[in-house]
Amino acid sequence: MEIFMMGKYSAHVWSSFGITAVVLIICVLQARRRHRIVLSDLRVRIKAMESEQ
Amino acid sequence: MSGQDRQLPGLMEGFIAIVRRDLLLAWKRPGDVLNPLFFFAMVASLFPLAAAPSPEQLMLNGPGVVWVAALLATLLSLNSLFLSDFEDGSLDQIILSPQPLPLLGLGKAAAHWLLSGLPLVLVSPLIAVSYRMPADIVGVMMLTLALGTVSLSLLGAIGAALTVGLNRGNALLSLLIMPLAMPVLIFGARTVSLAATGDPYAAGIYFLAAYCMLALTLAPFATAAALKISNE
Amino acid sequence: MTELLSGNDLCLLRGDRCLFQRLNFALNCGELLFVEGVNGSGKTSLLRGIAGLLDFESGYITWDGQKILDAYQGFRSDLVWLSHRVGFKGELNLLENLQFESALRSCSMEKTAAVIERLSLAPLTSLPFRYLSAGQQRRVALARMLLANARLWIMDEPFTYLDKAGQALVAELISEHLAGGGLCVAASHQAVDIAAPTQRVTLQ
Amino acid sequence: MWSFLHKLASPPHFYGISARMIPWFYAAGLLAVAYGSVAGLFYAPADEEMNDGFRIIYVHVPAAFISMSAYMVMAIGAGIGLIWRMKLAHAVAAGAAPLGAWFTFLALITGSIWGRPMWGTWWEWGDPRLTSELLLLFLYFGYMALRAAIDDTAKADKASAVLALVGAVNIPIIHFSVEWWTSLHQGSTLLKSGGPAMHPDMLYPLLAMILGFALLFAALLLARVRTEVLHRERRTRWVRDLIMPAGEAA
Repeated sequence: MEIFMMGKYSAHVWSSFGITAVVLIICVLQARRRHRIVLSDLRVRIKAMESEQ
Repeated sequence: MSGQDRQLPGLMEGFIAIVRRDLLLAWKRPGDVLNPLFFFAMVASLFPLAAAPSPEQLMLNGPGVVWVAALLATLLSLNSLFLSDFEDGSLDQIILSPQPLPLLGLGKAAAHWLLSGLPLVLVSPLIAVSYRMPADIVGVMMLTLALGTVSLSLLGAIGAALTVGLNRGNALLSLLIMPLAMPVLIFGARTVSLAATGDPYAAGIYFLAAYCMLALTLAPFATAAALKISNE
Repeated sequence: MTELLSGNDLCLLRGDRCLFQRLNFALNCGELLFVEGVNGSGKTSLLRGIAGLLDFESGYITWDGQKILDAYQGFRSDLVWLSHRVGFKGELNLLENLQFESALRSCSMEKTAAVIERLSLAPLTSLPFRYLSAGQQRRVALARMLLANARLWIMDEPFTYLDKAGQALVAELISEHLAGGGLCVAASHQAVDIAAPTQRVTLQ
Repeated sequence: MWSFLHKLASPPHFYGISARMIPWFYAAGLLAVAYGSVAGLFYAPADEEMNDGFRIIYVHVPAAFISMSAYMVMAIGAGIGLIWRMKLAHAVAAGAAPLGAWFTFLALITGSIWGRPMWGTWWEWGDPRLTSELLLLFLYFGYMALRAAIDDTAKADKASAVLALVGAVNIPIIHFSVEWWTSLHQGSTLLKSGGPAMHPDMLYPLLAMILGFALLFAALLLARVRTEVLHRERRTRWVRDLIMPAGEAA
């Protein structure tokens, strides 16, 4: 286990890496979610346009 | 009605006309000029009342407070720079005139400086005296404020042009322009406090002058582009 | 003989709606382009596009054979624009406003007295502009058109706020302008007859 | 090569091509980050001053690098969009902004964690890099606020493009003025940020991490740009066919 102990700054090192991972994951999820929202809005809009004609 | 023989007005004619018109408008409605000045004086007097600093603290922090107050007062008066022209349709006429739009944008920024920047510089000695600043420091402060407010007017004109058509523009204008105005604020305030502690401060003045020249050459083109986009 | 003003398959969108597409027109000296359609059908947007205030989704406008985006300076010196908003400052009086106009574009200021007389604005010259009635303000905008030596008049709803006499005056001014070799692009939801070769564009 | 770029520039092709490129970017990025992290955390020699604490630079420096290059991507996209009126370029600028903001935020957090042991506080105005990162974050917020304030997409693109270009001109100036300011304040607390003076074993993981971050940024950017393109092309036929394949007609 000793290898994981980063000396007295282990909290700092692991928190930084942890925050980085969290931010990257948030970016990925955010991009996916936004894409899904735009797709569903488009589907609704095109259906509305289709039924209108 | 042949189109060729007519004589187009010169460039300076257009520039002077727009500055003269804005000064005339401000003359007829003095509120627009005085409000930022009162705001500047009030913000500058808030600090001593709120922080109740000792005399040296006041003298040391004075320049920073005066500069922040000047920046806020300028931002306050920038919101309505193009607003009245946008609402009564003169912006259409200005954009569709043969005069180059960047030059007219520069004219508007120059008029704004004359109406808000210059008065700030003239009023600032009163604030400096109330902060017990020695006379030579007041001179340095007025010089940095003069150069700084020109850059702020030019940068602010871009922000005003970008946000003129938006109904929630005023907070947005400050959010856009403040990061861009940071170098001017940093150099302005630091130069005065350097002068206050007797260190050499020429570098800051040179930088402010250089930034002023950069803004003078580039900002009008950005203002013109922003005006065309907002006025679509 | 190339035409002076032409629009080539113009297309414009507003939000999700397509206002018009593949719209063409060609205008020559002495001709009137009349754009009609109900309110909100995109008349104003088309006129703003022709004047160059607005970018079309696709298509382009040419003046004197050149795209207006390339020869912008020359085009604007031949153009004068009248829109819903009159474009004068409320605090300034008539003369101060027209003085400012003459610094923006080439105006024959010596004709000022005659124009003011013709548009019956004589008593109003010293009043601040905002004290004038809507009809009078429209007449001052017409004064700008008459004073500017511009071959192309672009007028959005020229007949609003005007009484019968005012509307007749506008029609007369347009015909005179066209007779003198000028061009005019006018948009209105009211039908109007002007004695001049007219092309019509109808927008839904 | 030119035909590929030309094809990439047309939205429908871009939409298809980018879908295939994104997984590769993700894979390569994760690989590089994995190597960089493992090598950086466990195999790189400890730093004399902060011994293991310095390993935070393997996250802080790449994040700061991406935050700056994201703004450059935004400014280039804005410039191309304004000059050649290309919707795709505006879409790239629109996609890059939030990502840049996230990476700037990341650089700020890791920077303050890294500086904590040395300064005793979480924030040190004297440090030039952290202060200019903070101003960069404000620039991003300003850009995104302007974009959000304008409803019409085309108008928002052009207006924010002007702001991005003005911002890009100002970034070096902001950086210089903060450097000048902090050199007056006190020059001693400069965080040693690596560079050639570093021991090779320290340097390679850092380069790998920067490459990894860049690849991940590219993947995330492409994903966002695809959404922006889809939104901007919502009226076109190819989007309609994409959304509603013939069989599923309304």
